[in-house]
Amino acid sequence: MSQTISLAGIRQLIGQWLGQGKRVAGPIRVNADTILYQNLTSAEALLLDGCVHPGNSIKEFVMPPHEKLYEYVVKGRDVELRNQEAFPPERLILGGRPCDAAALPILDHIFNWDFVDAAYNQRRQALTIVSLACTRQDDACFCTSVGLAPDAVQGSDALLVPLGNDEYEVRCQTPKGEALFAGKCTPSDRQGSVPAGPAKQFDAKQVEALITSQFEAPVWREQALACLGCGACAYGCPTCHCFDIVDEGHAGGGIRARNWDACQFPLFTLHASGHNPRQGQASRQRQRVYHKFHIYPEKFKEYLCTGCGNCVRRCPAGLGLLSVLTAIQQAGAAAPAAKGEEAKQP
Amino acid sequence: MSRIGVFVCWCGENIARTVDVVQVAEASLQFPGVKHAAHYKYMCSEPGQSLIRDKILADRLDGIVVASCSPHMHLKTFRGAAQAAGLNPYLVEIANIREHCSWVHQDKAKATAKAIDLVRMAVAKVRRNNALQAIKVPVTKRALIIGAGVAGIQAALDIADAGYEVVLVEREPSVGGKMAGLSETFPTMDCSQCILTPRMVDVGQHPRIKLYTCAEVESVDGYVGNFKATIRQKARFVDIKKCTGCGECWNACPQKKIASEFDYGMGNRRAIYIPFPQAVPARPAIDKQACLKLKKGVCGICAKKCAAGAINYADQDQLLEEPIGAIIVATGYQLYQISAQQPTAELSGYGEYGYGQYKDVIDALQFERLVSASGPTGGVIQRPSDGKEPKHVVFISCVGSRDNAKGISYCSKICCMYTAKHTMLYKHKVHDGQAHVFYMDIRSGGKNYDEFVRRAIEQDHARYYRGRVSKITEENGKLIVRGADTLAGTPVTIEADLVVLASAMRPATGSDDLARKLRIGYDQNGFLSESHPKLRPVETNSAGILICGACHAPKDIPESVAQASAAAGKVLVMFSHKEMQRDPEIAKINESTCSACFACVRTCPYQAAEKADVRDRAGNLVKRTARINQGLCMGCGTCVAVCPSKSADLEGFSDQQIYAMVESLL
Amino acid sequence: MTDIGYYPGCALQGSSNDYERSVRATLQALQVQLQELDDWICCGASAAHTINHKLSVALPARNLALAEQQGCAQLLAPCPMCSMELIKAGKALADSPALRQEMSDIVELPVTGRTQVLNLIQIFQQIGLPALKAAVKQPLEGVSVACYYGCLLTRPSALLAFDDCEQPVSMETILTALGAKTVAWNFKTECCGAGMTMANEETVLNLSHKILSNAAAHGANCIVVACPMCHVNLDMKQAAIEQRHGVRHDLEIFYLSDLIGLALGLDRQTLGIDRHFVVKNGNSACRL
Amino acid sequence: MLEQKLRQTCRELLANGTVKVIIGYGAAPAGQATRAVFITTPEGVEQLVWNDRCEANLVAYLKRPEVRALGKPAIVVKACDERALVVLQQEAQLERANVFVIGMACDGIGAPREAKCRSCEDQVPRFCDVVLGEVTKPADAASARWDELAEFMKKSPEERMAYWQQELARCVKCYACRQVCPLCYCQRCIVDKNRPTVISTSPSLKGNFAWHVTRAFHLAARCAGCDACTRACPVGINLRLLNQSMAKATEENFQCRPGTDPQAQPLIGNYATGDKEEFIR
Amino acid sequence: MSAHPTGVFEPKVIAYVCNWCTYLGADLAGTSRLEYPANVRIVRLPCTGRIDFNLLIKGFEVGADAILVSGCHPGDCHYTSGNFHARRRWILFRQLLDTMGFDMNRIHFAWISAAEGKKFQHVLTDIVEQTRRMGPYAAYSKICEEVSC
Repeated sequence: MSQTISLAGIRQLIGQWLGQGKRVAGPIRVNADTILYQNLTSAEALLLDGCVHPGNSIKEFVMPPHEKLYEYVVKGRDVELRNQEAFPPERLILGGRPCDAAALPILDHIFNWDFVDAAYNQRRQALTIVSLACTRQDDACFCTSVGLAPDAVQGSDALLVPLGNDEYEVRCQTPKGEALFAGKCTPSDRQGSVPAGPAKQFDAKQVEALITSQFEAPVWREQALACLGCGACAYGCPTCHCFDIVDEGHAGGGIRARNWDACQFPLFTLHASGHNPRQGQASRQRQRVYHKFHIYPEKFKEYLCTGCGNCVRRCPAGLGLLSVLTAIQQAGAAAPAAKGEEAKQP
Repeated sequence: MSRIGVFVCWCGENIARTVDVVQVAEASLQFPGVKHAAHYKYMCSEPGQSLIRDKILADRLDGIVVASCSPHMHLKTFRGAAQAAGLNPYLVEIANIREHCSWVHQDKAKATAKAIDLVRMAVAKVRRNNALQAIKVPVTKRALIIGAGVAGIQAALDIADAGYEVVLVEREPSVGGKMAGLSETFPTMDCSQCILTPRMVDVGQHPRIKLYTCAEVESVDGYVGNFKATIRQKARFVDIKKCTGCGECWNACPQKKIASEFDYGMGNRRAIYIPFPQAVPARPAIDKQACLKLKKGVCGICAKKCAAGAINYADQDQLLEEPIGAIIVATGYQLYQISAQQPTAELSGYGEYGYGQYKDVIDALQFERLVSASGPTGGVIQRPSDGKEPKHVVFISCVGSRDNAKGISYCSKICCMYTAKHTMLYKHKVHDGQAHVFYMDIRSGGKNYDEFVRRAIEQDHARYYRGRVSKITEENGKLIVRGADTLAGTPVTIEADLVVLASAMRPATGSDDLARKLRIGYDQNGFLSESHPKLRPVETNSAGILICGACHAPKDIPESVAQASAAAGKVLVMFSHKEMQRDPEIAKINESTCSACFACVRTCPYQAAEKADVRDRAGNLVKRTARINQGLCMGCGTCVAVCPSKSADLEGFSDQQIYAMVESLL
Repeated sequence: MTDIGYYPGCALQGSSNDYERSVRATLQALQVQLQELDDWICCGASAAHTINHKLSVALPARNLALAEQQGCAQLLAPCPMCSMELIKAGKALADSPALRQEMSDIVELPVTGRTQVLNLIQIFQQIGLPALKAAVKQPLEGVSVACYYGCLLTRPSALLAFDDCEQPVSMETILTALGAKTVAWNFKTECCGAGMTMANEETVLNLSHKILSNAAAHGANCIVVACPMCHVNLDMKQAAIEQRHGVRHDLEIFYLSDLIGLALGLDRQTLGIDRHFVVKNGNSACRL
Repeated sequence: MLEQKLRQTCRELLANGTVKVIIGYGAAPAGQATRAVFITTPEGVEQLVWNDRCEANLVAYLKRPEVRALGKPAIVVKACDERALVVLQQEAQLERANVFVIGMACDGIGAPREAKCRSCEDQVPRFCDVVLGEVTKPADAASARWDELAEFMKKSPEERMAYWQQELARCVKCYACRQVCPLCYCQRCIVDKNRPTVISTSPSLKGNFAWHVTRAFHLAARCAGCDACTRACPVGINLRLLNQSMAKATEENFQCRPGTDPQAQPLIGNYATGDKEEFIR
Repeated sequence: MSAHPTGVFEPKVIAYVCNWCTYLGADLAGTSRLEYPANVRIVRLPCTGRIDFNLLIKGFEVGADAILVSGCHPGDCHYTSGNFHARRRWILFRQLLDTMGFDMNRIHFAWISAAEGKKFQHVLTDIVEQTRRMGPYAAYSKICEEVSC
């Protein structure tokens, strides 16, 4: 037995949430060639299958690009601290891609392993994610290569699987999901299905192993030559979570804010002395791949990448992780013997 | 910086009447970094300043804000007071709560609120001031003086007599300039050669004056105190060390009919010549255009005649370099010509006077040569056309001057005086002659000047007509001068034997090129621009470069000499210190972040921003950058605004200071 | 045959009709066809601008409007008074859109002021010396002419920039090219008395006398002019001058187009020279 | 066919050692249609492609230290890219002799055709060492250059401010617009300066307004109009409007089209006593 | 300081002025006792050439309701060319501000010499009255408030 719902039913659900003053977000068309996850102003704005993957990711709703941690006001000799208001509003994400939703558990680990980030957790609890299984893919998608699939359920409260002509099968995964769709669906025996995901582009395990041996390989320099050092890949990536804390103020007071940062910028590792351990773009790009396929997996036993392909689509220079990982795999295959000694070099 | 002292001035009651100074002092205690606040009736007075000095010492203050009048009034005063107490003077700022607040806002509440804001801004600024030291620039104690007329000579003698070396560069074969060609000079009628020649001899023999004649300044690099002047010693074809000045050569030279520049064409000279008998150096020069040997390889008599073997036909121009600390420009003037061809498009000639075709229409300097004893006619006044003695001479004032239609709007200042002198000289030489003068106004403002003109009219019976000459035509040897006598209300026609034009004074040819070489300004008439018309008349906008004499504006000999001594005085001030002190509120560039786009180099009006290379110890190029020459920068800050990466900053008005002031207004 | 707009003005069709005949004949011989402006009106001359500035612009403006309407890019005005007024009005109109609008309303015709107005010398300059030399049938031997420009032909210098306003030489250049000898004399641009010929004849008799005697003193055997008013004062009044000053001038006064016409082989009758007051068929300065 | 000629030219250049590296367009494995490729061996020229998807402005790579380290480059440029090269030359960033420029006649790029190409006036580069191909499809509406801006300026100031508030709210300060721009070559950008914080670093509305005003004005009288920034923006902000506003003001007030005359003096940093304006009291 | 106790809106005006001309013009207005509203805060800079466009943006960020930039008349600049550079910069920068929707009636440019105390008074009074009529610059202050998404 399966539960189904029609597109009209979904729009009606959105209307309800908006009516109750809750926030609803989903892919909307921002201009002629850009679709982004944004707060919906009306139910009609939702664009369920307008593109393979929106330009940004769901990360924005749990870790905003700019977040005020607290405000300080100078009063004569002393300083008054004003905490940011807690309790962010409840928010429903509708039509999120499975690879975006899968990133949320990863972010949960990061924001809770050594320091429990209250601001993040409050936003996370207030979130309900209804993902939509992918029916379309492009040459940038490689979720299958990192162990996901077009109908992966990780991180989603409920998964909509298209049945055709605006009918969707609802697969609730969490109590939140059930509560959401309770009484809204019509039972049926039709099972939704989606075509298989993209062919595996590389063997994540092998790449993870090869990385340590390729640290000084020329492949990094060649791949990074075309990289212009912007932050589009990191900021479009659902799992990239680095941030920078900055005080913005003046004599009378100011705020402490947490803003997105990216390891692709030289400023990220610039020392006060002016020395920069990661001077060239190659070392920075290598760091990004290392963090995703070696450093993070070593600790959390999962990849810091859900294969959504945003870094490939958003890269103004036409690069992205895919071409780097496939290049490493070929370079590794070409020189397997040298694996041992090379690893030792600093 | 967290020990700032705020001192609010009452200014008697100029401030206190509309600004609650007590409230301002109390409010300023709340500003971050303020350690002490006080108010006093007269901060600029001695007790007021001692209040500041004592507080600095007592509370170890490290920044001072004085809320008082305009910084243009007392910033120096309060910086001096701080320095006296051992605090760096550049850690003092002023909040202008008088001219910008108490005097212009009557509402006490608003005025006080504004005064508090102004003090808050000043405190925000002073917290980011740096302790600056005056910039020391080494000074080469040698002066370069360009032009050896009376002004150049005076300046050279003053500086040389003060014990410093002088390089004097003169374009002509001899020093002396225009004054050497004059007959007698107003208002005392003493002969110009008698008063000038001794000075010329002094210049020629002075141990500390290195004289270059037949030479021009080719280029000047470097900056105040550290110029490098390249001088072009033009080929003279006579070795002045060997030559004894015996005159055998120029007496034997067959080329006799060359128009003498010194006599402005009234007389002739030879191909090898000294411009005038009292020339210094009294050594001849060969005119390349006229000498048959140099042009066609024939003759060579002068070499044969020369016992000292000083003639050298193979002489070439040489470029010589001189290290220089300060430069004085004294290039003098030339007279405006009424011909149809004019040097610049703005000027136009005098078609009314036949564009100068009539032989007996001459200009003032030519008349000077006529009456001069050492002139071509030995002082006998004769018509250039037929040599007869003129019985009626018409002098026309303001030829070119004060005449926008001819492109010269200014008055040339000295023509009224020398025209009166000319009528006297003419009367003394031709007792039955009659001088007629057409004038617009008589401008004789100097000492004993007007009495001099009255004497020309009353004793020597010069006939003055107030009116312009409309046309000069030549009828069978006579010059028909038609004008008007506006006082009598009738037209006047005079059949004159000779007409002398008191033409306008213009800067010497090439003075605008020289100005470009020295990067100093010049006005639309080509006269060199002074730094400030009243307060700095002999300085220019380029540090270390001074101007004096007629190259700056028309002026007479007494003024030129006075300016020459003034310019020399300024140079001596510079040379009196081991190093030159310069205001440290100038620009600086962060060479590690500069991206070498050189927008600042293009922008800097003083060429202070230069391109420079950053090299490592092994000498290979690390990067290119812009760098500020501390000797030239005047602190305008245009480079700071044009620098995209904000690598340029300006001490005293740095980004940190200005942004802190603006942000303190939130 | 190039044609050009022609604005005769009141003088050329009134008292100085000989000037019109001379201009038409000479230009005809040089393949320049005159298209008289239809319905032209008085140019305002010196009367208009003494009374009312707007009037002194409106009158020539209407003529310029007609010229634009009738498609004349250039307009020949042989009388210097007319050409100066037309040029001055044209420049004022071209420089000020407001004035253009106002004048278009007054004359009820659109006017832009872009028509190029030429005086007699300018048309011969435009034809050019080579063409003039080529068309010469007999060079002007024996002619020793004093070129008289008068006070208006080259003024105001800003607008009439075809020659130097103090020392003009354009007529000399043309006539020497045609073989004539020109004398250097001092009264080229002195006033002949102009309009005073009616109101105060005494002034004309004195001023023109000076001109005639100076020309003669410098060896001229005739005078050439390019202005009907100068011709009247020097030619028609010559007898009165001689009578008034008790002296014989006996100087023929030719128009510039007369001498050029003679050089091109035209006879004196078609050039209207016979209608001058001082006529010397036998021993004329010009043997043609 | 043009592609063959390009490969042939590059093969010769590498073979005879004129240049050490060819900076050209190659097929991109995924995402964009083409990407920059750096060919250092004569055989490698096979990777070079030329089609109407060669959108990127490769001149941006001349500022990258890693690319400069490869030695004297030959670079493939369209006419709009070349203007950036000329501006770099005027601003002492590169010696013309150290770059071999291969100019490609261009019929317009982008699918659908980019806005700049519809009103392109000079489709053939003018200051390069060799020009390949010729224009087959001239741009249809040269006069339409300013239409998009004119349309936008019809809005009232309030509407315009609201539009920019809505657009710039999306900016996350990834600085792709800065990095792809050939004329943004500062070693340390003004946004990285914190004493004083001229531009607040947060991607708040205030920080985004300050950043985009600075970026647009730093391109005044310099921008080559290649629109790389608008293409690169991941959140689709129409930066072309700001660049157009500066380009139009530069042309109308100073009759200067940046990058069209290597001898011309840059406009900013020089002055003229006769600049016309009527807004200063 | 945006509202005076009597509820009348008191605009905040920042004036970036050059030290040699307009600052002395303001001094002259003082010595001549020429009254003008107390809303302006003068920031002294050596030359208009020194005033960079970010200062205008920073002025609005700190809540200015109108900004004046003033310096020496063309040709009078103490540093010969600072104001020419500034004028060229403002011709282009005004266009950018206009395109971004800034309220151009709140941005004023002037040449005020050291002798024009009266003109300084007129320009300031006119700016304050005009800005008072327009009210606070709400559009830009909204931008500067923190808006969490």
